Formats: sequence, structure tokens, C-alpha cells
Amino acid sequence: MLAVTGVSRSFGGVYAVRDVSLSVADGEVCGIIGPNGAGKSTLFNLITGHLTADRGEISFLGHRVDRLAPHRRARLGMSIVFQAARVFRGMTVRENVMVGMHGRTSAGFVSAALRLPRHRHDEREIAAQASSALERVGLSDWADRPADRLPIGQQRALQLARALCARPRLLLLDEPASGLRGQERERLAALVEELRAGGLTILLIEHDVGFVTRLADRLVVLDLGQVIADGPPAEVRADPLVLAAYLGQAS
Amino acid sequence: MSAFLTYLLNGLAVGCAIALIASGLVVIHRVTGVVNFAQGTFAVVAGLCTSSLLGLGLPHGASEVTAVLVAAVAGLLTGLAAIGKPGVTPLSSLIVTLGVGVLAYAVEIVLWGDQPRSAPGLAGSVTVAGARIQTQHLLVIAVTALTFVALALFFGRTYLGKALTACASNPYAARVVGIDPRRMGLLAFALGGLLGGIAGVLVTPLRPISFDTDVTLIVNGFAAAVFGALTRPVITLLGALLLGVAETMAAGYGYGSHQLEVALGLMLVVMIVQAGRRTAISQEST
Amino acid sequence: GSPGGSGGEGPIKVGLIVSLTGNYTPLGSEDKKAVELAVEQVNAQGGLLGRKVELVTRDDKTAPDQGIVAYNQIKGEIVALIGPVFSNSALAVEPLAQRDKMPYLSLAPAQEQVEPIKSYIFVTPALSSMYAERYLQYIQAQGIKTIAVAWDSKSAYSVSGHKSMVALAPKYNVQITVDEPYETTNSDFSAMFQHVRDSSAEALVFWGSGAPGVTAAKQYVASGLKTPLFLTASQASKLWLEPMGKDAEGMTVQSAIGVVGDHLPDGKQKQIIDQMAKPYQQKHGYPPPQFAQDGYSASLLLFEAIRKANSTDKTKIQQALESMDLITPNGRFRYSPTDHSGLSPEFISVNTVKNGQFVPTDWAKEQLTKTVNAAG
Amino acid sequence: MIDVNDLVVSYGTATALEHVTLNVGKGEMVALLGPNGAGKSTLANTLAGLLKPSSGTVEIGGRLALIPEGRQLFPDLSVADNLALGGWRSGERDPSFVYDLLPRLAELARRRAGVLSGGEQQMVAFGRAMMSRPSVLVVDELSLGLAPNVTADLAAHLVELNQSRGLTVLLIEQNARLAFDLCSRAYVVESGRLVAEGECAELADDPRVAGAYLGGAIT
Amino acid sequence: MIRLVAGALVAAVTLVLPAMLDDSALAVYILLGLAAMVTVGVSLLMGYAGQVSLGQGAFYAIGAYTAALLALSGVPPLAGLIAAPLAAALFALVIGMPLLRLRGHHLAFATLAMQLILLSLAGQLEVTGGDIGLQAIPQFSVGGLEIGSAAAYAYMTWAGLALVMLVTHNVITSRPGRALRALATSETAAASSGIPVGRYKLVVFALSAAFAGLAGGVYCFYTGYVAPGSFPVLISIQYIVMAVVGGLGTIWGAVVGAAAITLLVQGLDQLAYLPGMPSYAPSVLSYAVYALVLIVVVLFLPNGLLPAVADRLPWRRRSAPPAEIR
Ligand SMILES: Nc1ncnc2c1ncn2[C@@H]1O[C@H](COP(=O)(O)OP(=O)(O)OP(=O)(O)O)[C@@H](O)[C@H]1O
Ligand SMILES: Nc1ncnc2c1ncn2[C@@H]1O[C@H](COP(=O)(O)OP(=O)(O)OP(=O)(O)O)[C@@H](O)[C@H]1O
Ligand SMILES: [Mg+2]
Ligand SMILES: [Mg+2]
Repeated sequence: MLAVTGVSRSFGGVYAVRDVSLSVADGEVCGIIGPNGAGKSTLFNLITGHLTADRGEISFLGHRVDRLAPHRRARLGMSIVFQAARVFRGMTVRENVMVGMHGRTSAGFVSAALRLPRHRHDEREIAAQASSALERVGLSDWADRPADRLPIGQQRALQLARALCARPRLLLLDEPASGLRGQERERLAALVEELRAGGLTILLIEHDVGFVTRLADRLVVLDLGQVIADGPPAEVRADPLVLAAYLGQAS
Repeated sequence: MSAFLTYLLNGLAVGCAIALIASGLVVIHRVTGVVNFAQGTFAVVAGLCTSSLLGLGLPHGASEVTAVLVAAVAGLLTGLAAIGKPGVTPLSSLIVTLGVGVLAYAVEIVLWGDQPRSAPGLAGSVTVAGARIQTQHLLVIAVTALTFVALALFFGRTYLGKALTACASNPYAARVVGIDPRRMGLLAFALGGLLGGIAGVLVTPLRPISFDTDVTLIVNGFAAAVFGALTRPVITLLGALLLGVAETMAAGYGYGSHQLEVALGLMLVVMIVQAGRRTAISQEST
Repeated sequence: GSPGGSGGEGPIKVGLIVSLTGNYTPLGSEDKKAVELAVEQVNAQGGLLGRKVELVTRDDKTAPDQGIVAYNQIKGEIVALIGPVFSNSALAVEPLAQRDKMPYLSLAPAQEQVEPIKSYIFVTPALSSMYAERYLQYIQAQGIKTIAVAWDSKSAYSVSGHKSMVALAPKYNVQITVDEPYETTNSDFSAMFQHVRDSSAEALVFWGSGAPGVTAAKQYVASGLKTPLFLTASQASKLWLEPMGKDAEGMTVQSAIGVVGDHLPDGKQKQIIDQMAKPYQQKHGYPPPQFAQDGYSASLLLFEAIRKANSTDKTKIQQALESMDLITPNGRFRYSPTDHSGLSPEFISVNTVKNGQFVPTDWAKEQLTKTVNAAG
Repeated sequence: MIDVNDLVVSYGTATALEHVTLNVGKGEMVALLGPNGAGKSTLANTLAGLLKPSSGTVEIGGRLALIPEGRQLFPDLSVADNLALGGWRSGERDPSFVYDLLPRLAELARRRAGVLSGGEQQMVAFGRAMMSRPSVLVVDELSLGLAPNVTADLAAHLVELNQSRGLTVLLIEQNARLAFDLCSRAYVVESGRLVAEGECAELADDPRVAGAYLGGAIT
Repeated sequence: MIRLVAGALVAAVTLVLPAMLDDSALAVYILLGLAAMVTVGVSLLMGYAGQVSLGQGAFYAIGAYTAALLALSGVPPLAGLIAAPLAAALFALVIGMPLLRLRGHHLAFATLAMQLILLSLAGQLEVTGGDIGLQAIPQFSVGGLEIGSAAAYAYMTWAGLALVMLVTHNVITSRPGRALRALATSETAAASSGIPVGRYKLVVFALSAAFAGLAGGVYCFYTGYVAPGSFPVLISIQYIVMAVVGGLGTIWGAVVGAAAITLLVQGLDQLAYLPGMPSYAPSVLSYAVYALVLIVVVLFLPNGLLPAVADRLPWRRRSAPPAEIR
């Protein structure tokens, strides 16, 4: 489904991602862990196209995508939940989520301005999708509130709903559980499991090692921009290199 | 060759005058995030003041210093109006500074009338390697150089300078560590007024000033300041020099009727090329 | 309707639209002062047709559309209009005035207002082509063969002055070797002076008004250029003299005849000039600049037309204007159905600055004396 | 050290905290728990003087530092400058003790804070608060985005300061188990009201609290 | 329901007004409508899509010059009027490609420079009549039927405004509208949702230019005269002031802002020429009072006139004022 081959990216001479290769199979949940500044988020940005790689290839569903603009990649079926909450200010929660459907609909300025049938058709579909996405993440009660006044936890849920609204093939989650409390964390875990059961491919960055271990089929460990371990969670967690670089005594 | 040098030197002088206006814009924006459209007004007020004070018989030096101080007070008052009230967004503050600029028209007309005024500066000219340059222009260059060195050091090296910068970078965080962004903002406006005043005092002998000269002054100043992203003094200076030299070169080599357009166009091209290198994500991340 | 129009008992209402805010404020406010002075004077002498004259003033904000708004506001109550000094405003209002058959005396110098002639539209300032021609006469008389011309590409006045100069130069056997446009906002003229220095030009004629006039002249002194500098009538006021100070000494500056009234032989012309200049100076503390004289001249022309028409009927006023022959501070106007600008180059003086005063050159003195005597 | 009495805080017409009374004694470490949107950050901001109470009183005995929600760095300044400005109140200008604690920050000292990774930013936020040499520390999420080993280091450091210098800490923490490990007492807020308080050991046994905050916690 | 009644009331008033106003009031009414038309575009661009333009006057000018040049060369005025917004939009598309790579203040400056350069060209080109401009533009007519009265222009203006408002309303309450509002906050998050950010910015830029161009087209027929002096840079800033004063990000706010500023300016004018006013009244009133009103409105009604009024209406829930932090 996704193949990253020899990808590098540096910022002013410092490599954030260095010669990373990684492939993700259809329906797999792949956890990515690693120390702070290891290059995990940068890798996500390279995959989704918000940054361009200095070197290397990325292909998705058999297409080379590393020269495509982010919105083209999104339309191919990638959705991302960013580490920093990026909600659209000045829009309600529901509108935020509706934006997620953009890539799957096509009514443009003309059909909107003239209220052509295509526009009505799209709006109906968008509204339906948004409602179901809101339902899934448990935000239905918040739907008509302004999104920027949401507490952090709800903002994360909102981002997830927006990503799901696009009905992606590949979902990239960057620390989705950060800032979530016990119960909310549970709900997220349950949702991810449900999504996996539905056949969605997921890339998951998370510092809560227990959380990823439980959800991921496989763990990839990045350190200093490089993959230092890749394998089944139990194996990776026991890897001395990983213990030294990342887990410390905490685990 | 000496023609080229003449254009270059005079262009640098023109650029320096622009840079002085821009410096105030940069200082204020860097600290408050507000684009101060009343910046040209400070220069006008100082210019008109000097001409009046000199007219009243006050000696050179004293007149100029007083005028600059008056401009600093004008800056402070503008600051009070623009950011004195808590919770005003930078866009609203911008409109307030526009309002202050217009309000100043009325005050200036009542005090000084609507006719342009001028003031004597350093007379004569100097020949450098066959190129002639007005003494007043040399003064402008010298003061600008000093101002910008001081600004660069102040913002880049001093603790207070960094605290000031922090205020616009993240006002909430500034309050978290105990900096009062409003007080700092007022300080910046006063400093902006001072810089505008210096510009006005230096420019008035070069070109007559009337109440509405602020528009001309601000267009160039804004261009240079934007070039420096409204936060970076040194890049702003470079932008201003580029603008000034482009203008004189354009006039020198046959585009006199389009010199401003040539200069602005050149600046646009540079900005667009620069923008191509920046990614959206690096501008949004916090 | 037109309550203040024909017939009626109350005051005769005259419209004035000038720029009182925006870029042209310095010009518009002088016009206004002068027109107010003229109205005061005519009322002191008992008004017109036994009725007082009342001025209805509006601001065009230096914007054509605001000129139209202003015109629409007052067109119903006025019998004639003294119109904008900003050419763009003037040109916007004139078609409306023509349609309404509103006698209209423009304070803007643009040639286009009278080319082609619109029956109700008259111009008071000397057109820039006249200033151009006058300078060429002077230049020829001085035996100068090659000149440099600088002009403000953003000012209609200076653009058309330059155009006329280029067109008329061959007639006076003058060659333009340096043709140098600049912009109003320009603050450095070193490039221009460099070009003149590198050329064979024997004089530099500088077209421009407002700030560049001062800036360029000052930098001219500093540049050490030896080629004499010829400035046009926009510089003929204290607005230019004051900031120039000593630097102005010896420079050549054109002006309308009204500026050099003191140097004219006694007679009708001098008397008319004094009639305005003295009270103006008293009231405002400085001699009337060119724009003030335009406003005053326009007022005199209009009053005379009403007197001659012996009515406030607009058509009759227009007819009176078309046969007007009147001496004003701007010189003698002779409007006719084929000439709505009325003036001729003879009423322009060429001066040098001496002790902070504009003093006609010997050539100009001679010419003006001839002109004045011919006018009677 | 922290004395909050009958505090009410509202955003416009929406009330975020209703009649909250709590106190943290000198040298105490106290946890503040609550679901998302309960009003924890509102309380933290009010303690730091950044929000004005509608009614009630807040008293702080000593210099307070806040590690705010969402890091809130100065993105345009370097890491070193961010740290230095943390010392605005205390006069501390030398961040080397922070570098000793968080060696990663020494490597990043000249980097613009805005381009750092999430966890690196959290480290800066922590270091910046330390620069003010506080006697009272309010932490709005300690472990947010931090690698487990870093979280452990910082927690250890807090305990160390608490024991050696009597630092008073009010800790808001997503990982309730960690909070309970560090703190002696805890308060629980829900929808702007205090709903429980007590010793951590006792609260951990309270089925409601344990179910809501400890149940799913996995680490 | 209440909205419908209010809408019907507004429609009725706009329809009746032209028949009742005299020429002088009509001139104000027309210029007000034209300003509103441009301001709606500014509000769409700034308030919804988050892109700042300090050069909207340039598109106004392009519309006016296009219609004027076509009319002067004998093209039927109606065709000229239709061409005006098209030309403005086309021009916006072309220059938008490089310019819209800039953001924030850079974009603001770029558009300002664009207007300066354009006006300077118009002031020097032979075809545009140079500084003097284009005179004697024929009256508007449809199929040989001349529509020259001020009232007719008023209807034309307000019909245009209604069209502009309808299009804006339809756009912002739909898929592309949501996309615009989204990219205003975060271009990256918008792109991740499949929004072609660059193209959308370009289209909305062109759309706002088209609104200004349409206003310019009407302007040229109404005044019969077009010159560079009609489109000073200050006019572009004025549109932003109108949008902010009325309330950014609301369609009616733009109209209210345009009306408030236009009427304030005209009202002060009337006041200045009342008998007994001192001679400096015009300039002082039009500068000082205007500025003071502007400052007070912006400071004390930070969301603009319309939201401030709407919030006080009984049937509207009051929205929370912005919190002190952030
Ligand atoms: N735009 C940028 N400019 C310069 N350096 C950058 C930029 N973006 C990221 N970096 C650097 O690249 C490195 C990798 O950052 P990245 O955000 O990918 O880390 P991460 O693995 O996601 O860390 P965390 O777990 O803390 O979120 C960091 O050291 C960061 O400072
Ligand atoms: N700026 C604001 N304007 C209006 N309401 C706000 C604002 N900030 C927070 N709120 C509201 O106040 C309530 C408390 O929010 P707060 O951020 O204090 O919660 P929290 O307990 O910190 O949540 P989290 O665990 O998600 O950080 C929430 O209902 C939130 O919607
Ligand atoms: Mg990360
Ligand atoms: Mg919180």
C-alpha cells in the first residue's frame, strides 16, 4: 500500500530524516515510536507532501507520489491527523468536519454560485458523511459549537473526524492520544481498533508505548532520523538499542 | 563611471531615507504585530515642527531634537490609541493607526496650515571619487547607518530587545513569563515615533513636507519593511537600499518616468522568488 | 428647479468646487481664499444687479466622483460654477455642466477642457502650452539653441507643457537635446543633472509643481551644475521662494503677469493686480500665489459676465462670456466662440530671483510694457 | 502557597469554573485531574494571573511559574533566548543548569523554537519555567508529547526540587498514574466544579476516580 | 421567518429609494452601492479566505477602463458592462499566479504595488488617455434604448450589488466556501483535506476582482469619465476600512460598512457647509471627526457594526466576547 524508499530530508544541514525505508501493507496498523526529534512527524510530512524529500521515493497504492502536491495525495486516499491541533477557526465543528469531504466531492464555484443540482447532491452527501464521522468520534453533541473554543481533547477528536470524513485508505495519526485522559484514551483506542477491523491502513505515532503496543501489528523505531528497529511490538520493545535510545527505565 | 557612482551614492542616500521610515514600522510591528500606518505621520509632525521651531529662531540642533521628541510623544499617543485597550486585534489596531494618521491631518492643518514647509539642512555638496553628493545626503547615510547598527544590536543582542521581540512572537507566552506586552508595545510605539521623527527631521531639508506627505513616505517605507518581513532591521535596510538604488539607476539609465514602478516591481520579483522557497508548513508550525 | 436662477430676489448664488481635502488641498484652499475675497469686494460695492453675491462652496476631495457628487448637490441653486483645480475632477464635472447649460469657469489648466470647445466651459489659468511658447520666445531671444527639458510624468500640467514645448521648439529654432521625465514622488535628481552635465544643453527647463520644484532646485544648487535652470510658473510663489531661501537667487522663473505687478507701468493692469494683491497680502500675510490669482480672475470674469448679461439667466451669462474682454490679474481675457481659454502668451513674465523677489528680466519688462500698453 | 477560595471564572457568558476552593501547601505536590474541558487549564491560567476571576480570590505565596498548555513558546526566538526570557522575573540569565537537565536542549540552543518537534518544544517550555527559579510551579501537562525516558527524567527532577528546595507543585497530567505516583494529594474537577479531593492513595481506591482516570491508562 | 421579512423590507426600501431621491442624494446612493459591491469582494477575500488585498482599486479601475474603452470604440454598452468584470477577473488570474504565492503583509504590499504600477501605466499610455483619462463615454443603453437617468443607474447599481451578494452568499455557504474559510486558517490542514489551496486562492481573488470590475463598469457609465485620479491607492484602503467597520466575514457587514462610511463622509460634508461654520470646517470635520468615529467604532465594536447590532437583537443569541488570552 505504502512504500517509502531511501527517503531523506535535512533542514539546514541537519538531517531530520535520513535514508528511511518503510513499507506498510494493506490493512496493517504500523506504530512509529522514537525519541523526541527523531523525525517521526517529519516523516509524516514527507509522506503527505507537506514537505518534499531531498532524496528517495514514496509510492502509494502503486503510484509514485513524491512529486504530487499534498491535496493530490489526499485525494488518492491519505488522511492525516497532525500533532498540533489544526482546526479551522471561525467555523463550527460540523463545518470543520465537512471540509474533510472536500476531496471526495466536486461541486465547484460555479455550481455553488448557481446552486446547480450537482451542488445540492454534494451537500447532501457531505452532510451525511460529516454526521456519521462526528458520531464515530463522539462529537455529535458539540457539532454546532465554534471549533476554536474546544478543549484540547475535543480538538483532537475533531481532527480525527475530519480525517475520517474523507474515507481514507491510509490514515496517519501523529500522537492522537496526547492530551487525552483515561476514558477518552480508551475511546480512541476502541475507535482505532474498529477502524482496523474495517480494513483501514493506519500509521500511528505515539509516545504512550502501552497504547501503541496494544494497537499496532508492527512497530518501527526511529532515532536521529534513521530506522533502528522494525518488527513485532514485543520484539521491538525488548531490543536493547530501543531501550537505550527511547524507553529508558520507564518501561 | 563617475555617472554610475553618482547614481549609486545618491541611490544609497535615497534608500537610507526610506530605511529610516521603515525602521519605525519594523520596530512597532516586531513588538506589537501592528502595521503602523501612522508612521509617515510621525515624520511629517517632526518635519513641520522643525520648520516652525527654526522659524521661531531656535538654533539648529535644539530644534531638531525637540521635533524628534515631539514625534516620540506622538508615537506614544498613537500607541495608546492603537493597543491601549486590551483585546484589540492587530487588524483593528492597524485601522486605528490609519485613523490616527487622518486625525493628524486635522491637527496639522490647524497648527501649520495646508501648504508645504521646508527647513534648511546642511548646505553644499561633497565630491567622492568624481561623484557629487549633497552633504545632507551624507548626513542621512550616516544617521541611518548608526540607527540600524543600534537596532540590530538592540534586538539581536540585548535582553530587553529580545523581550520586546517576544511580545509579538507570542503575547500570551510573554505574559506567562511575566512580560507586559502592552507596556512593551507602548515603548515600541514611542521608539517608532522617535525613529519616524529622525526620518522627518532629516528629510525635511531635502524635500518640502506638507500634512499629506505621509502617504508618499509610507509607501516606500512599507515596501522596504515588508521586504524585511516587518521584523528584521537588516533585511529592511537592504530592501530600502535596493529600492533607492533601483530608483536612481532607473532614472539614470532612462526610465525616469517609471522609476518608482521599476523599483517596486523589482522588489516584488525578489519577494516572489523568496516566497517560492518557503513551505506552508514551516510558516504555520508553532 | 432653480430657485437661485433667473429672476428671484435673494442673493445671486455662485458655485465653487475645489479640492479642500486630498492631494490638491494646497491649491484648492488658495483658490477658495481668492474667490471669497472677490465676492467680498463685489458685495462691498453693492453686489451685482442690485443683489448680493453668495458663494456656495463644495469640496471635491481631489476625486472625480466626489466632484460629481458636489456638483449634483449644488447645481440646483447656483447660476454659474467656478470649477475644480484638479484636472480629473474638472473633466468629470464639465460634461454635466455642459448638459445642464451651466456657465463654468475652470481653474484647471488642462488643454483637453477646451479641445474641442464645449459652449459652456471656459478656462481661466493660462494653459501650459502658453507657458511653453513664452519660454521658447525667451530662449530664442537669449540666443540659446539647445536645451534640456525635465518634466513630471505624473502631472497632467507638466506632461502637456512638455508636449507643447517639443512641438513648438522647431518653430523657435531650439533643439531639445535632453528629454528627462521624472516622477512626482522623486526625491533625488542627481541622475537628471548628470544627464544634463553630460550634454550640450545651454539651459534646463524644469516642468513640475509642488514638492519636486523645491527639491530639484535645491539639489541643482548642490550639484554645482552650471547650465542655467528655468522654472515654470508653478514655482512663482512664496511656497517655492521660502524653502529655497538664498539658493533661489539668480534662478529664472516664469510667472503670470499678476506676480510682477510692482514692476509694471501704471495703468489698468497694475491697478487690477493691486486690487487683489494688496488686500490678499493684508488678510493672509503673504502675496497671492498663482492659484489665488486664477480664482480671483475667474470671479472677475464671472461677475463681469453677469453684469453684461444683466441677468442671471445661464444662457445669457454664457453669451456674455463668449464675448468677454476683461483685464484680470492673470492678464487680458478675450473669450470668443472659438477661444475658450482667452489668454495669450504675452501675459506671461520671465523673471529672475533677486533678494527673494521675482523681478522681470529686461526682455520681459520690455515685452510686458508693450503688452500692457496695447491692452490699455 | 496556593490558596483558591470560591473561585468563579467565565469566558463571556460561559462559566468555566464555579465556586472552586482548593489549596496547596508549601512544599506540597498536588495533582489536578479532570476530563477534557473540565476547566483545569482555566484554573492554571487564573493562578498565573492571566485570566481575571469573576469572583472569589486567588493567593499565591511566592514566585509562580506556569508551564502552559500547548507549550506556548516564542516561535521566532532561538531556544536559548526562549530560556533566557524565562528568567524575566528572577533575573536568571544563564540556562546552563537547564542544559544539564535536558542535554538535548543544549544541542538545539541556536535553533528557532518554532521549528522544533513537539516534544522538543515541551522540553523548552519546561526549561523556561525552571529559569524563573519558581517557588510555586503550575504544570499544565508534563508528559505531553515527551518520550517516556524524558518524562521520567523530568518527573525525577520535580521530585528532587520538591524535596531539596521545597518547590510547591500543582500538576495537571494526562497520565493519571504518573500524577498519582508523584503527588501526595489530588483534586478532581468536572464541568468546572470540584467533585473529589483527597490523598492519592485514597482516591486511587475510589472506583469512580479510578474508573475514569486510571482504568485505561496503560503505561 | 424574521429574516425573510427583514430581507423583503430591505428589498422594498432599495427599490423605492431611487424614485424618491434627488440627483444629489442619488449620486451618493449610487457611489455607496458601488463601494458596497467592491467591499463585499474584499470581505469575501479577507474575511473568508484570509487573503489581504490593498489593490482592490486596481480591479475597479480595470473594470471602468474596459467598459469605457469598449463603449468608446462603439461596442454596445451592455457588452462593455459584461466585459468589465470578466477583464478584471482575467487580470486577477494572471497576476494572481505569481502574487498569491505571497502571504499576509507581503501579499498586501504586492497588491498595493500592483495598483500603483497599473495606474501609472494608465496615466501614461496613449490608449487610456493618459493622465487626463477617457472622456465623453456614452450613456448606458440596451438595444439602442438609452438609460441615462440617475435613478436608472441606481437600479443598475443595486441590482449588481444584489447579484454580487447572492453569488457571495451561495459560494460561502457551500463546499468551495468552506474550503476558502478552511485555508484561511491553515493551508496545510486544508490541503490535507484535498483542497487545492493555490487554485482556490486564485479563484476567490478573481471573483473579488470581478465584483470590483463590475462596480467599475457601472461607475464608468454613470460618471461618463474615467481617469487615473478616480482610483487612488487610498480608495483600496477605504474598502478595507469599510469591510472592517461593517464586520469582516459577513456579507451584510460589508454593505453596512460601505453605507456607514459613505454616509458619514457625506454627512460631515453637509455639516461643514452649514452657515456659520468656520472656514477650516471642511478639512477639520472631514478629517478629525471621520477619524475619531472610525477609531471609536473599531475600538469599541471590535467585530464591526453589523455583528454589534445583530447581537443586541432579541432573537439572536449573544455570542461570547473573545477571551482575554490568545
Ligand atoms: N522546518 C524545520 N526546520 C528546521 N528543523 C526542523 C524543521 N522541522 C523539524 N525540524 C527538526 O527535525 C527534527 C525532527 O523533527 P520531528 O518533528 O520530525 O520530530 P518527531 O520525531 O516528530 O519528535 P516528537 O516526538 O518530539 O514530536 C527535530 O530536531 C526538529 O527540530
Ligand atoms: N478562550 C475560550 N473562550 C471560551 N470558552 C473557553 C475558552 N477556553 C476554554 N473555554 C471553555 O472552558 C471550558 C474549560 O476549558 P479548559 O481549557 O480549562 O479545560 P481543560 O480542563 O484544560 O481541558 P483539557 O483537558 O482538554 O485541556 C471548556 O468548556 C472550554 O470550551
Ligand atoms: Mg512529532
Ligand atoms: Mg487543558
